[in-house]
Order: sequence, then structure tokens, then C-alpha cells
Amino acid sequence: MAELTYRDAVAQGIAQEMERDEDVVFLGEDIGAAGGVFKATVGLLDQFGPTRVRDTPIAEQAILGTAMGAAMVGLKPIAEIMFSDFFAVCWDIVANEIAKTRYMTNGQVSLPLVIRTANGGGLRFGAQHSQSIENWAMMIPGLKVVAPSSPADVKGLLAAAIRDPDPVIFFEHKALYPVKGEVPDGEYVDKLGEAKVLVQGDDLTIVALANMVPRAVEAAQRLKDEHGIHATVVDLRSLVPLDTQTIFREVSKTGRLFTVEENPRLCGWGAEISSLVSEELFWDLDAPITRITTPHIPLPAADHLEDMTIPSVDRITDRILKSLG
Amino acid sequence: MAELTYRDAVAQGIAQEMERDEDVVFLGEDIGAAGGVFKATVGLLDQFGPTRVRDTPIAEQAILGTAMGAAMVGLKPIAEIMFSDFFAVCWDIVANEIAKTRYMTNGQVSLPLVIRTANGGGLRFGAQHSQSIENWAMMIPGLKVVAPSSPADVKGLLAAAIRDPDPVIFFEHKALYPVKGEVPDGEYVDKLGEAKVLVQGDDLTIVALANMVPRAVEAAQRLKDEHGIHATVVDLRSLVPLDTQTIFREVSKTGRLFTVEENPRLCGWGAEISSLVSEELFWDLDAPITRITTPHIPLPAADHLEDMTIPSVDRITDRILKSLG
Amino acid sequence: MAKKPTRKNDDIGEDIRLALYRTQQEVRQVEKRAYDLFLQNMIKGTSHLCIGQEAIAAGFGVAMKPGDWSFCTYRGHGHTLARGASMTGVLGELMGRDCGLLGGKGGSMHLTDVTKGAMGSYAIIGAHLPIAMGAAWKAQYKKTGEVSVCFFGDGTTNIGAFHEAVSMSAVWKLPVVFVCENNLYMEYTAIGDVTPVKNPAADRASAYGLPSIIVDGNDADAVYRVAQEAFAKARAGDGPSLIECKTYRHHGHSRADPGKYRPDAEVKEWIAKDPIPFYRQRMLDFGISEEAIKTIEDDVAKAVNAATEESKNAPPPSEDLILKDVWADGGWAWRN
Amino acid sequence: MAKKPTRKNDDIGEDIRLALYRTQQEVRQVEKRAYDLFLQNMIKGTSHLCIGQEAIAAGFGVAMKPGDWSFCTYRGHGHTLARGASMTGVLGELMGRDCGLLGGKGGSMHLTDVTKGAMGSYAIIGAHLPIAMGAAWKAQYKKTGEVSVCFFGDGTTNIGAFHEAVSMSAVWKLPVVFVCENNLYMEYTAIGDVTPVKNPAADRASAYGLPSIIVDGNDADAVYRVAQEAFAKARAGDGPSLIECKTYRHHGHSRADPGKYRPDAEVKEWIAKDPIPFYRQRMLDFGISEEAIKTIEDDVAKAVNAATEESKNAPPPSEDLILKDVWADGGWAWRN
Ligand SMILES: Cc1ncc(C[n+]2csc(CCOP(=O)(O)OP(=O)(O)O)c2C)c(N)n1
Ligand SMILES: Cc1ncc(C[n+]2csc(CCOP(=O)(O)OP(=O)(O)O)c2C)c(N)n1
Ligand SMILES: [Mg+2]
Ligand SMILES: [Mg+2]
Repeated sequence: MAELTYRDAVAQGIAQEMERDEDVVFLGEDIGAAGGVFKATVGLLDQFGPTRVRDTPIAEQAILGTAMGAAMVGLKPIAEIMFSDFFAVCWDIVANEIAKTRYMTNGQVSLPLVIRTANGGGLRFGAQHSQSIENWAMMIPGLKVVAPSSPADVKGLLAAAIRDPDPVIFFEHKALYPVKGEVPDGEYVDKLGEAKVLVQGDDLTIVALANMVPRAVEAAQRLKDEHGIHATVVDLRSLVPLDTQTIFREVSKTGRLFTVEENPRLCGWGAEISSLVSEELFWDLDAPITRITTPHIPLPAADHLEDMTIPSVDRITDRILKSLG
Repeated sequence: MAELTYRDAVAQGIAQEMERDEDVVFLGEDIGAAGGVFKATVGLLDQFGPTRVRDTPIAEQAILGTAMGAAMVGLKPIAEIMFSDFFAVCWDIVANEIAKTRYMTNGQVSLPLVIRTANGGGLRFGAQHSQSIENWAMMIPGLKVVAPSSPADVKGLLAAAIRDPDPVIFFEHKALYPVKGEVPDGEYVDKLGEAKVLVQGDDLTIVALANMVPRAVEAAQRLKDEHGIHATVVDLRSLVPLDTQTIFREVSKTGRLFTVEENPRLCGWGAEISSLVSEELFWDLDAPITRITTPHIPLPAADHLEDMTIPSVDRITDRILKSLG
Repeated sequence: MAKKPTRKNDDIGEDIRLALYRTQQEVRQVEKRAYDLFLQNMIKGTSHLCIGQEAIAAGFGVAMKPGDWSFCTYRGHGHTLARGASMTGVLGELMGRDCGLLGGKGGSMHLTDVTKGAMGSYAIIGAHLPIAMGAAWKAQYKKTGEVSVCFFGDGTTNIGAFHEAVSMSAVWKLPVVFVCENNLYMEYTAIGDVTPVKNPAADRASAYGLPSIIVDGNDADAVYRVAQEAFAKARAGDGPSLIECKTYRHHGHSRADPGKYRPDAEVKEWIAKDPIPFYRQRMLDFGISEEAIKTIEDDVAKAVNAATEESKNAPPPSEDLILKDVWADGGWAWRN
Repeated sequence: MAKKPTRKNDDIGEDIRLALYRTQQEVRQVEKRAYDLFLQNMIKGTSHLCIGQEAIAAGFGVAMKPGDWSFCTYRGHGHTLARGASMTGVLGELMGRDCGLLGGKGGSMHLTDVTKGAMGSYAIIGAHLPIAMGAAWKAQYKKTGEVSVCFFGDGTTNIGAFHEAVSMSAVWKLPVVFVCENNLYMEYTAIGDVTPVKNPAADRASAYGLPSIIVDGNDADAVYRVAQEAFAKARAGDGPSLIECKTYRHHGHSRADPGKYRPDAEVKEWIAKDPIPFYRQRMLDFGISEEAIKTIEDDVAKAVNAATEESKNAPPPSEDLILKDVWADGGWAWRN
């Protein structure tokens, strides 16, 4: 095990797969010579050369269309969309083409591709460079949706995504890039669609994703230390496929569910999980499900405004305590 | 009261507002000389001339950008996106620009504009021309979202949307265009954000939208006629603002909630309503909330496949009967 | 049997010419049948016929090699047939039958036959231009020599994806050929009313450092020649081409459209330039026998009748297709 | 006080020239202060300086009339100042203070001052080109004579929205002026490496039926003249212009970027072409006194210091701004 940053785990995950399979290619804006604007792809151009690691113009539709077309004829492209907010300029390729083509062609076409993107807030970048848009992807049938919270998960899930025969949207959280963690050495491949229980407790279950995971873990710690309340924390890791078994198992143990979402409230993934639990686990619930989310507003830029907008450890803890009465 | 088709109510609603306010302008593909591909805007070019009713190239980003820019400086544009699926090619203007600009500018900019679009399935148009994407709009803070189910609501809500000082996404259901109904004569303006109770019953509450509304009403009739079960049917009419008062009132009366969504399941508006009800009305529920949706798949094209995919009167009825045990 | 051409300087030759004519006949006759079938309400939904534009699908289709990839639009029945997809597959799909190319799941606007290199029909304007680039990238990276051909309309030149795709293809020097079929209209609006240049594609080529190429899209020979040149350039590693073919659609935009917005004189003028009788005469001029031509026409008619019957008799798609093939494992599960 | 210019054939004249210099100084000095402030960690998030490109904001800003509209990018501090927005509003916003133009809600990339016609800074490449068209549509429809000016970078010419906007503006003959500031780089990638033509904007003008216009973006006089011409054309109802200004950014792309990918010689060459000392010399040549110039420089320095102090002393934005102004009613309610 080596200590790696989340950003270095990206480069390591990609390098591992490019070494292994020459059909894996990589394209995006400033990803090659510059090593990415978040420095998450440093070294790849040198290692794999400009035919496989390719800088593009500012043309996201062309980037993703190229990834799709290449995947249709047998390559396994990785495309970068620099900030997840920019999915909006190429959403057609994602939602109407990549997601639907296998189905529409009755299975004639496979699309083994990964779209990586820097998602989420906390860097004071304002409303157009800070969104959490996992729910945009989750709502489109035909997309797999992954969002790791640790360097090890980045490496393992990215490798799994690259090997997956279906299109995967891979959300890296930009506030996590500098975070360090232990990452397995050598070839390491995780599995899509498995949530992880990071903290086990009897009193309530918190389900979180990406940068909300460390905050949920910290809130659980605080609940334990300061209030003797024991929370389970589930890191979803992937929204599609969704590990409802783990969610249901953990919720049924505690009878109480809290979801922590960075996205603005309406139609967030927490709503889907809430609806699943209230449809299928209704009789196991001891109290209302509580969703903790960014309010349904665009994100403000100034530091203290942004900090008060995205769920914080304080807000998570307070909201849970309030619900417990 | 005159009998009008849903499509004619569109033209009438627009004409009413253009007559009243010369700042109302209208642009889109084939909307002028051709009267729209769904013939919902016939006559407007003749009545208001080519400076106010303007045909565009195939350039949805330009269409919506133009609408936004014009609204910023005082016009009240109506833009048409021919099929709602095409929002994907101009999603940036909708989600990142139109929705966020008032907030980001601390209220300096107002965007009194309406984007009309033909939404939904049932016409055998296949996966790229049949989507129900109300949830795409609902999840973006800063957009109002309206979806009428009757000709009267088309006229009244469209007028209200045009007069509204905020951006409104107006989803017309393409399967409803030929449907007729009574529409108030003369100036008629409805109110955004009010749901309507169409059928009142004591046993359970069905919440539906757009083309799912007539199906829910028919299902309610069948439940009554064939099974003596009395359902309330709520037509949401608008998703943002959302009339939670009416929803909560009707659900608390019956203790049972069924939502009927045309969109594929994950992160649909039904999930949001389910999560709201299970958060705020938990103790009033007598049984699990049930969501009836299109499965989480792209839509197939062939007629009988499409019919089996979108919630039908049969499926709504059966699912409710099954839940009731 | 046909005699060899009697006229000189024929770079195309009889075999290719017969193939070009056969393809045009196949497309025309299938499209006419599709028209009849939707008048009989045997085809639901929408349908976009390419009657009048057959020479383009034929010229490029015949010039392509097996292994090359083609990408087209909702107006793609012809392009799909021209790659060798079966008539039953096409008509069956339009009729929503089990025997359709897509099992009825895609419909008229999404015809695809990957086994023939017909890599799909795309119904959202512009999207398939960048997708076609992607296939070309593989050929370039793997040095396997395929070309990727992308068909689209005049109206498509005004959308952003067109610009991004042609521009980036030019920078990457990809073996992709962009073929604009200028039929003078987007849906119901004349292209000249919404485009700032006279030739929507050709007048933009220089914006991508590409030569301006215009060809008579109603002359299959001319199309075939221009295709050959573009393919040679692509295979030589010299990058993409953007080709504007002048043509006309005889029908309205789609099923719902009688096409009344078109001036009568214009329609007349273009019906007179119908690529099929024109090409038939060319063949006769080149010494191909009436008999050989008639044989093709009859063969095709028989094939279309057979495909129609086969499709009519085919069952509707099995219901279990609905929940199939969202994922590569054949299923649709989004949860465990 | 300054003397009148001594050299002949000066179409610009002293008043305008002083205004052009003052604006360039304002932009330069505010940007330098912004740089210092983020080194002191008083500016969070990102920031994109336009040091080296001031002549463009100044040339257009001075040529615009009150009532005209300007739209710019995240690299828009200069364009916003050039319309007359206050330095305190700009620096305060960068520092996330209450006195910021947007109350801290927008940040460095979204500076807007509607009262001055500075209609916003847009951080997603391409989006504001069609938005600028929309404002121009109003001027055209209402016949009120405003022009709409849209600034963007060389990299932006490769994205779809650029194409859609310029093309449709040309068809509609809108009074909009598209100003490409070609500073040779997108973020870290040289524009020549990702663009198929030498002049990213000018070589594309003909694709929209527009003349190709290139101007020295480091010469405020040249920019001012080209702006005047484009505005006259727009106001006369003769439609849009697309203007490419050649320039260079002295710093990296943004706060995070030291700009090491740029060849030393290139940086040197362009620093030597710095628009401000160049223009200073031009003024002296035209007989404007050193004293008049110095007065401007000192005035601006004082103003920047005062704005800095005011911003530093301003409170952070009130928390209740968070839930304000999603809607025109001032609130954020999505439910009753
Ligand atoms: C993004 C998008 N906008 C609009 C449409 C609706 N539409 C379908 S075909 C068409 C006209 C296309 O014109 P052209 O490119 O000339 O092709 P043609 O139909 O003439 O073959 C339009 C506007 C669409 N499918 N996609
Ligand atoms: C759609 C989109 N893609 C990518 C980016 C990231 N990005 C921000 S600035 C920039 C470079 C822009 O280059 P140019 O247009 O030349 O403007 P400059 O920064 O040089 O002023 C990029 C790629 C973005 N903001 N939006
Ligand atoms: Mg056309
Ligand atoms: Mg630049």
C-alpha cells in the first residue's frame, strides 16, 4: 500500500489500464501536455504518447462524440469533461446518443467508454463550476454512474469502469483531489455497484456519496463522541448500478435513514433512495426519512456563503440531532 | 366557452399575450411560416409579422441564447424547442445560464421568458423523440416547470407563464395536441403553482402530470366502477412551484399515495414527491408510497412495445389493486 | 446480358454502373413501398423518405469498401440499404416487426446494421458528425485503413456539432468524409432563409482549412467519383473532406408533411432532374442494354415485394425485448 | 494640462486618447492589485487576469455609448471596468465582500453591472455569444439603435455555440459585434495546435458571409477605430461583425497557472509589445504631456488603493443573501 492523493490515483488508475490494453485511449482539453487542469493526468502523455493521449480543442460535443464513435468500433476511450458543469454543452451526446444507442440498436452496439469529470463545490468557483450533477446522469437510462470518495476507490473503480462494457460517467470530486489515502499497489480493480459500510452503528443510517462521505463519517464520529449516538455510514460509491441490498440491509437494521446530498434538493439521488426505501422498506422505518441537501439554489461563490450552502459536518450533525428530537 | 384542441389552445394563449404586450416575441424552428411541426402556432406569423414571430436555423443554443439575451434587456420572449429531447443540445443555456443568472448577479437581471416544447411519448417516434424530461428541468434551481394536461390549462398556464417574471419551461404533451376541451373565451390567465384535484375519493390519492392525468382519471373511474374503490386524482400542473399544500392535504386525507410518471424511474419527480411526503407526512401514511413509472429504459419505437412501456390505464389500475392487496 | 459500354473514356465502367443503378433502384423502390405502407397505416410513427436523393447514397455506398463505416440520419433508409442491409430488415423495422433490423426497438429513424458497417441513423441534428469522427480515430490509431462516412442535410450545417466535428477532424486529420445532402430545405423552411451563405457546406469548408467541394447529387457517377477522391485522400492520411451534394427531396420532410411550402416550379424543375431516369438514360447512352436495365428493375421489384410480404407476415417483436439490451449483459438492471 | 496633439491626421483626438489610456491604466492597475491580493490569499477561488490585453477592453469600451450592451467572459474584469463599473465593486466581488458587484454571490468569473450595460461575465465557453445576439435582437426590433458587443477568446471559436451565434446573427442581420481576443492560448494549449486555420476567428468570417477583420489588439487606437466601424455598420442595420484582435496574456490562464508551457522568446516578444508603454509613447509622440499622463496614472493608483481599502474594510456578504434572488420576487421558494 502506498499513500497517494486522490488526484494521483486518477493517473495511476488510467495508466494501469492503458498499460494493460492498447485499445484504451484518452482524450480531452489540456489533459496531455498540461497533465490536466487539476493535474490528475500528469505523466500519461509521456508514457503513452500523443496518439493515445490526445489534447482537443474546446469542443465537448466533438470530444464525447469521438469517444462514442471510437467505442462503437472497438476502442475503449476515456474522455475528460474538465468540469462536470460542462456536461450541459454536450448533454445530447451523453443522454441521447451514448445512453440510448445499445438499446435502440437492439444490442448491436457496445459502448465501453468512460467519461471522467471534476464534480462538486467547495473551491469558491461559483455557480457554473461547482455543481454536483450525479443526478443528471442517474436519471438517464443507459448510463452507469460512479463517484468515489477515496484515493483507493478512485483507482479501483476507475479501473473497473474502464473495463466495464457499458458507458460509465465517473465523477471525481474536485475538493477531494488533494486528499491522501492508502491505495493498493500493483494491479487493482474494484467492482461497480457495491456500496461500502464505512462506520457501523445501531441507531441510524446515513447514506452519502463523494465529498459528503468524509463529512458523514465525521458527523458520525461527533454523534458518537458527543452524544453517544451510533450511526452507520454507507458510502454509495455508485448510483447506477445501485446497491439497494446494502442500503436496505443497513436501513432495516437501524430503522432510520438520513441521506446527505451535495446536489440541490429537487430530484437528487436522495429522493430516489428515499422513494425506494419508502416503497420497499416502509414497515421497517421507525421515523421519517430525512434528506440533507444543498438547498434548491445555484451555488454562491464567496467562501462563507458557499460553506453555509453545501451540507457541512455541523449541518449534518445538527439535522440528525434535531430529527432524533 | 369554446371547444378547442390542446394545440389550438397553444396558439390562442400566445396570441392573447402578443396582442396585449408588444414586448412578447416568439422564435423557433419552423414556427412561423409553417405554423410549427405540430401545427400549434398556426396563424401567429400572419397576425404578428416576421419581426415578432421569427423562424430560425437549426441552432437551439442560438435560439435559447437569443431568448435569454432579449429577456435580459426587456423583451418577453417565447422560444420553441421542437421536441423536448432537443433540450440536450442547448442544456447549457437552460441549466447554466438562464437558471442561474438572476442568482449569480444578485438580482440584477430578470429573465421573463418561456420555453415551450413538445414532450412525451406515445407517437411511436422512438427513444430520441419521445422522452418525458420534466425532471431534467425540475432538478435545476432557477427554472419554473409547467406541464398542462388540458386545453384550458394550456391557454391559462401559458398566459401565466408568459407574464411570469421568471423563466418557465412549458412542457406540452405531444400526445395531447389533438385532444379537445372547453377553454374559457376572451382573456384567460391561470396561476402557476396550483395543483388541481380532478377526482375526489376517500381511499387513496393518485398524483399525476400531463398525459398521465387522463390515464389516472380513467383508472380512478375504473377502480370505482369495477372495484368500488374511490381514488383522489391530483393534477400537479406545475412542478416548480410545487403545490405541496394540495398534495399533503389530499394524501393526509387518504393515507395512501400513488404517483404516476411518464419519465423513466430514477430521479423522476415522483421520487421528489415521495421523499417530501415521507419526510413531512410520514405519520399520516397507512401504507408504502407506490411510484408507477416508465421503467428505467430508453423508449422502444414499435407501437405495442411503446404501449407496454409507458404507464397505461391498465397498469395504473393493476398496480393500485395489487398494492391494496 | 448487357453489352460492354460503347462510349469511350468511361472511368467508371459497366459493373460499377450497374451497381450504382441497382442501388438507386433498391432505395427508390423500398421508399415507394414505405410510402404505400404508411398510407395503409402499416407503418406507424414518422418516416423520412429520401426519394429524389438516391444517387448520393448509391454513389457513396458503392464507393465504400466493406469494413468502412457509414453514419446517417433519420432520412437514412437509403444509406442503410446502400451498405447492404436487407430490405426485410429495413421494411420490417419501419413496420415495427420482429424481423426489423432493430427488432422494432429503434424504428424508422434509427436503422443500423453493424454487420454491414451501417453504424446507425441519428435523429438529433448534428450528433452523428462527431460520432463518425470517433470511428475514424480508430482507423487512424490502428492504421487499418477504413474510412468513416457521415451523411447529413443542409440544415445541419447551422448547428454547433457540425462546426465542432469538422473543425476537430481537420486538426486531427481524421479519415472521415462529411457529406452534406443539400436538398434546399430543413424541415419546412428554405435553407436560404436561415443560412448566411449560398452553399451551406461548401462555403464553410475554408473555415476548416478544407477545399470547397460541390457535386451534382443527382448524378450517381459524379457522386461516385467525388467519393473515390475523398476516400483516397482519407486513406492516404491527408484528413477529412466536406462535400456538398446538390439534390432535392421529392416528398415532404416526413410523413406528416405534404411539402406545400415549395414553389411548384421548383418542384417541377427538380422532378425533371430525377436521378433515376437520368441515370437510366446515361446507361443506355453508354451502351448498356435496355434488357440489362430492365432485369435490375424487375429483380429489385421482386425483392421489395418479397421483403414486404416477409415483413407483413413477421410477428410483432416479442415483449421481452422491452427490458433487454440496456446493458452489455443483455439486461436493464440498475440495482441489485 | 495637456497640450493639443502636435501631429497631424489624428482622427482620434486628445480626449478620446486620454480616455483610452485611462481605461487601460485602470484595468492594468486593478488586475495587478488582484494579483497581489490573491498572493495574500485575500482572493479565494480562481481569477483570470487580462494583463496584456487591456487595449481591447479599452478600445471597445470607449467606443461604446451608454445604453450599448457588453458581454464578456470569466476574463472580464477589464471589460467590466471599461464600461464604468466601480473598482470597489470589482475588487470587492473578487474578495467576496458585501460591496462586490454581485454581493459575493457571483465571484470573479461573473462580474456584471447592468446599470452600466455590462451585461455579465460568462464562465462556460461559448454561451454568451448567443446571449449577446438576444440583446441585439431587441435593439433591432425596437429600432432603438443600441449595439451588443461580445468578447471571447481564440479557443472559443472551436465550440458549437460560436458557430450557431455568428451564423444566425448574420442571417438576422443583428447589431452585434463579436470580438475575438486571440491571445494564442486556450488554457494551456496553444491555439494553433487545436485549430485548423491560422486565424481562428478571421479565417472563419467568410463561413458567415462576413468580411475577415484582423486588428492589432495591443494598439488601443486601432481597436477603437475598428470598433467604431463595426458599430456604425451595426447601427446602420447592416448586421454583425466578427473581429479578431491579436494579443497576448502576460500571466498564466488563471490563478493556478504559472504559464510555463509558453516559450520564453514568445513571452519576451509580447512583453515588449505591452499595450500600455506602447500607448504611453504614442501619446507623447502626439504631443500629450508627460504631466497629463502621469496625472492619469496617479489618479488611477489612488483610486485602486481606495477601492482596495474599501473592499478590505467591507463586511462579508450577509448570510441571508444565500436564499435570495433565485426568483424575481426576491426569494427562492419552490413550494408553497
Ligand atoms: C437538434 C435538433 N433540432 C431540430 C430537429 C428537428 N428536425 C428534424 S429534421 C430537421 C431538418 C433537418 O434538415 P436537413 O439537415 O437539411 O436534413 P433533411 O431533413 O433535409 O434531410 C429538423 C429541424 C432535430 N431532429 N434535432
Ligand atoms: C464549455 C467549456 N469548456 C471548457 C471550459 C474550460 N475553460 C475555461 S477557459 C478555457 C480556455 C478558453 O480559451 P479562450 O477562448 O482562448 O479564452 P482565454 O482564456 O484565452 O481568454 C477553457 C478550456 C469552459 N469554461 N467551458
Ligand atoms: Mg435539407
Ligand atoms: Mg485564448
